[in-house]
Amino acid sequence: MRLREYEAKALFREFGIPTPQGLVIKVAEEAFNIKTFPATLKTQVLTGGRGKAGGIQFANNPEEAYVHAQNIFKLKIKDDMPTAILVEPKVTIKKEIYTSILIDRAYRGPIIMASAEGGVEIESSGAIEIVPIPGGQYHPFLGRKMATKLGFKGKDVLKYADIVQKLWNVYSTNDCDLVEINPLIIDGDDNFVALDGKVTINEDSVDRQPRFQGQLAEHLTDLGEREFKGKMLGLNIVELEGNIGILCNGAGLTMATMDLVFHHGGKPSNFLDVGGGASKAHVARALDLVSSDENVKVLLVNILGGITDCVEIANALKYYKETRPNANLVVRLVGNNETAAQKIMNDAGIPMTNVLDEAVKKAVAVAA
Amino acid sequence: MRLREYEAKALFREFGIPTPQGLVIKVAEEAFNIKTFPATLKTQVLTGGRGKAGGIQFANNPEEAYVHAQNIFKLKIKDDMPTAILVEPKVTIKKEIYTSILIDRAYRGPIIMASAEGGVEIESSGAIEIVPIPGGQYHPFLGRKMATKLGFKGKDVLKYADIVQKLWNVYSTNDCDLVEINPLIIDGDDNFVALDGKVTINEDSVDRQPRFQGQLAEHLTDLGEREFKGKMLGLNIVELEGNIGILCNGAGLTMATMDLVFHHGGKPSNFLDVGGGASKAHVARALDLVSSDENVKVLLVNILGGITDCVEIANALKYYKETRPNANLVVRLVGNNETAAQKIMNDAGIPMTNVLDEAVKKAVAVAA
Amino acid sequence: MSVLINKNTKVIVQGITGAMGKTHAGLMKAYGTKIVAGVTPGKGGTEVDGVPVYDSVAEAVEKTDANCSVIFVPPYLCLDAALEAIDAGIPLISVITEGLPPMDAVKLHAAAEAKGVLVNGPNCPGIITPGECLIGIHPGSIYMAGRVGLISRSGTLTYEIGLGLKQAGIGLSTAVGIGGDPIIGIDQITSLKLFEADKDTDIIILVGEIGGSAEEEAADYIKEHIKKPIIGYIAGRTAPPGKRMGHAGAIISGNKGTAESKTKAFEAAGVKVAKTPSEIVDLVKAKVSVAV
Amino acid sequence: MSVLINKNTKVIVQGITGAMGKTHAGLMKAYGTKIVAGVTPGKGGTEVDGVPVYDSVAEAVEKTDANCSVIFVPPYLCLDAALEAIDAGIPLISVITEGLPPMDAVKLHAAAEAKGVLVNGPNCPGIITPGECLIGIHPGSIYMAGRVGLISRSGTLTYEIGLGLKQAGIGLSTAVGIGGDPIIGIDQITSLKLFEADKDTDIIILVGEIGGSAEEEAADYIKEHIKKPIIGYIAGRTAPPGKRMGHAGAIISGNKGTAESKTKAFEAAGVKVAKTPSEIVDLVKAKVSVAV
Repeated sequence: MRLREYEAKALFREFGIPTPQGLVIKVAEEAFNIKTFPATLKTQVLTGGRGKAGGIQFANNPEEAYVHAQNIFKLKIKDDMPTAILVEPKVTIKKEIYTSILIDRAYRGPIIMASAEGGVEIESSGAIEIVPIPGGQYHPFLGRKMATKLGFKGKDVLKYADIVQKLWNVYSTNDCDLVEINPLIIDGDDNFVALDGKVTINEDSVDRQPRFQGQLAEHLTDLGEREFKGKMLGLNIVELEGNIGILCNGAGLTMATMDLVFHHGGKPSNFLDVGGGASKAHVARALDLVSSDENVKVLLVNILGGITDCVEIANALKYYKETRPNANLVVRLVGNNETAAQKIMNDAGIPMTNVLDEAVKKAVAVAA
Repeated sequence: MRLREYEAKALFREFGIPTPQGLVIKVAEEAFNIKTFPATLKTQVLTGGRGKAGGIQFANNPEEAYVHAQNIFKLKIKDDMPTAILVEPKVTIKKEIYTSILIDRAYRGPIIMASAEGGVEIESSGAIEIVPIPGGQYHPFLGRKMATKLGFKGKDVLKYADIVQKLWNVYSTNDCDLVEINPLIIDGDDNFVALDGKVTINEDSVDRQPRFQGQLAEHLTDLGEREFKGKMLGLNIVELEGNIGILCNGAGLTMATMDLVFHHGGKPSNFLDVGGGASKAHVARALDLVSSDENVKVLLVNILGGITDCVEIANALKYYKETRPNANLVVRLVGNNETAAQKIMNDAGIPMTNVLDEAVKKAVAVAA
Repeated sequence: MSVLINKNTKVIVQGITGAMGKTHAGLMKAYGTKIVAGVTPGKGGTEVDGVPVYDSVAEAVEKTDANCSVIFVPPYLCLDAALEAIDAGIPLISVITEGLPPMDAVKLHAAAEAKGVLVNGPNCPGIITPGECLIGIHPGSIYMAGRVGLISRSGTLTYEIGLGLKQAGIGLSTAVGIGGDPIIGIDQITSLKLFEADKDTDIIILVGEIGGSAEEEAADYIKEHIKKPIIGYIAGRTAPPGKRMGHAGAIISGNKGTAESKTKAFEAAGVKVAKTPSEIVDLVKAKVSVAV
Repeated sequence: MSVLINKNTKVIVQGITGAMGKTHAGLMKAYGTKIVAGVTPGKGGTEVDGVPVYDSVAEAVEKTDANCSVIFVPPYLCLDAALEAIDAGIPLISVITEGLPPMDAVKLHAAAEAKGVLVNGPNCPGIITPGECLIGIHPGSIYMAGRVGLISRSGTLTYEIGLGLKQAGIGLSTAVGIGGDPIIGIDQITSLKLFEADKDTDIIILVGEIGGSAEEEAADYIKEHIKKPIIGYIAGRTAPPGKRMGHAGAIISGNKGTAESKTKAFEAAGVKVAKTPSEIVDLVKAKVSVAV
């Protein structure tokens, strides 16, 4: 779950990382509370590219700020409508740096990633330095090591290392996937200040982070409609653009099924892994979720029952068919309790196959 | 620095380790505040063997408690005069266990040491179990491992492991040399309770433990007079029973000098390592300290100047001789700046040798 | 013969008194796996399905000489459970648990590597040597014994392939479900090495998916070290970038971890890449008939 | 030849801008040690006595190819400094600092062992190969070069012996001050192994003291592995039990760590034990004349 910029910065300040003195406004009229000009108004959506989309504006006086705030509050960026604007005084920038901490697969642990040239186009700038944090055990020298890699000398080494230490504290204390400061600037007084902040809390760890529990829903505004509903229901769905709704068990098998739909000329509407050992009720909710997109012409259900009991699936499908007699269902159901499930399906009048390719071809034909 | 029982128990409670509901009294009259009887009154000296010395008494009513308190406050145990008595209600004991955490040289790290039979004679009971904490990284399973080694089953495993986890928290958070609960009891309600508590803070780490800074002096009551003064002056002195005062640089050389005194038939009055690079003032204080014991008949000074400047030593000796013309001084001084030092010594009229055995023999002869 | 586990493997189940642990301890035992003990701290002295439960792994190992542990404990207790197994000298640990916090995974694998302990998973279906030993949650009846080695990041997709092979009359020496997390213990290279050395494995199936660069690294390794024929497959060709496709590890970041890159790497290493699960079976069948 | 250090050793000084580091960097340099760099975070770009100062060990190593670090930083910064040197690939680290918190020492040595890095100390005078290289705080002029190896837990006592030998015309191949703390890196056994293998060492002097069981363990090792003659000495025969005699490690706990036990162990291993420092010199002299 990704925090909004002002939330990330509040967390930074709590851990001692300096940020500009910001003001969060929730309605445009609050723009008249701004004390320091010139001021920057930044929309607090979760998506990137805010500047290009017009979500960042500069104001020299309250009136200007008010007009900008009104416009920003109306500006939807990639499905994300802002509920807050962060207002910050303009700062002097002597230098921009990029610094983040995240887990890297190749290093099998967290790394510090940084560049002496911060800013927007960080991935293409090419001058990225990496300092791994072996075994996830941070020590102060790691920040200094990065400082010298970035070319800092003397006092700046200590100042930069101090920021990295604090950034690590944010990262490790809150079970983050990512903490990023871009840009981290050196201001007119030679202090390091986090001008932007990105914090992503690892979703598997949220439940052991009391401060973030129950906050998940507020931070999912960059998801599509079905994805948001899915999160709330504990269903693993990813929106796609096609018209064949997919319900499957197991991430790999679901991906393989999507690929197979594509292979046979169809277009999947979604990825949905119903998980292992799903109950009738859970599957019923999943079927509802998948078919809640109006583009879906056919529902392709592919279940290989290992832990999953095919009877639970069959009962969910039977209920679905009863309530939506006109829905197109193509079902492949094999494995655990297959025979009993087949009987339920026959009674419900839902055709069923145990050959995957056959099912996929049929679904593609129906959707075409 | 060792904490008194009531201080150790306060620390335990802060970290969630249950102890009896105790009352600390500082004057005998406070015995009338005791609410629960029968009650145990325990003298809060730092030395062991309190029970045998009469420092632990039981009282059935306030009057008895008052009498005991009066006696205990008058009872000096091994130089240590109590300034407090800990009063605790008598508890039901179903089982007594011994548990401690300390650094062990052989394991090159901290260990959990425990015995299913707690009590006084723990070292001789022989049933001691050890669970090392590899690399000083604690994990909850280590407490459970010890629990099963001690023969606990089911719920008791979790209860005991919880105590060990908390004891580790006390140990690691406070840079302890030792944390010990003896006995850790299982009470009438099947709860684990620390009936006694021993906590020693590592002296080299005290300065990074804000809560213990400046408390060193209060916790040195089990030291001899010169040892106490030495601690306050930053001088490394150990009291012995002989009459030859020793001032030396380096722990190994000081021990070797003591051994040599003994070898030649004398008896050292102390161990004093003046350290490396000592200044005139520091050495002067050390000379004062050594000669502050009235048994000292002669002062044997053995300095091998590596970092130490022999001139600093010579000047301190000169000053000492001036202020105490009748003191017996035997000096061996070699190494860094030896020639200049020799001149000072000659001028001051202090005989000096550069052969260690010679100096020692002479000191022994003077003291005899 | 087989890799990692066989009929002599003595298995303990950590978390045996939980729903998942209980169910699968029973299924593993029914399959023929030597389940010698269960471990649940606080439940020592009880029994689950005739299996004695101990309070600590150390105690279970002392009593049973177990040499393998399967972990079903909840995610936040998983690191401690795995470290306990490592400390107790268990040389092979299969972590079935899904949702282990990434930093816990980092610490788990660092500890295992330092001690030379093999960790399967986390977030994996476990390992099966058909007819001999099953650890984890594989549906045993879906596989038959044979001479094909199977390595896969996915659970159900592994079953799909196992089933397809069985229907074609082809069996497996061992199937290793390496797990869908970004950081895993026994990976594709470790598994390849084992199958290459196993004299009862003739062909290897390597099932990858999008995310990370494990397939690319495996391809490099194959080029240098593997002589046996390999059939590859990559799931997630139609997955959009930036979205986690179920598995924590199945995500295309920027332009890294795509199916195209992995397929290309496999093909460059001489791995025949199947386009569909059923094609895997066809390709193996062709190799088997060539071999016969 | 010599052990651990020689004229080619390239040394960095961590904490070179502190009083202690500055003084001894100068003394080491004057002795002839190749001091190639100093490291003090925040003081990079300056110079001390003509030695360039860097902000990080990584930078210093990159610029100078140093292969040894001497650490003079204050006790609470010492662990971080040592881990930095280990991380930077320095294979030999001498920690002069006294008063390192014990838990820091545990972590330092665990990290060094995991990476195969040799750590001398902490709380030690360092190492000297007379005439070639001095790291630490040994007074260089007190020693002469020769064929006797010296291992000692004590600083000044080492100087005492070095001086006595020099006065008798006997020199040292290398003197290793292993340090007075309870947990040290290069210990008696490591040093014995090195001297046994060194073709320019004929006799070994082993100076122990009360506390711990390192001498007893060394004696066991000597019995099995050391062919060269050894002269032993134990300081602290008259030390009372339970008192820390200066060194953190010099303490008799209960009846463990006594001089009697250590002397007995040495003698049982065929080590001739001197009763006084001057007797060490006499015994070496006797052996040397026999050898000649």
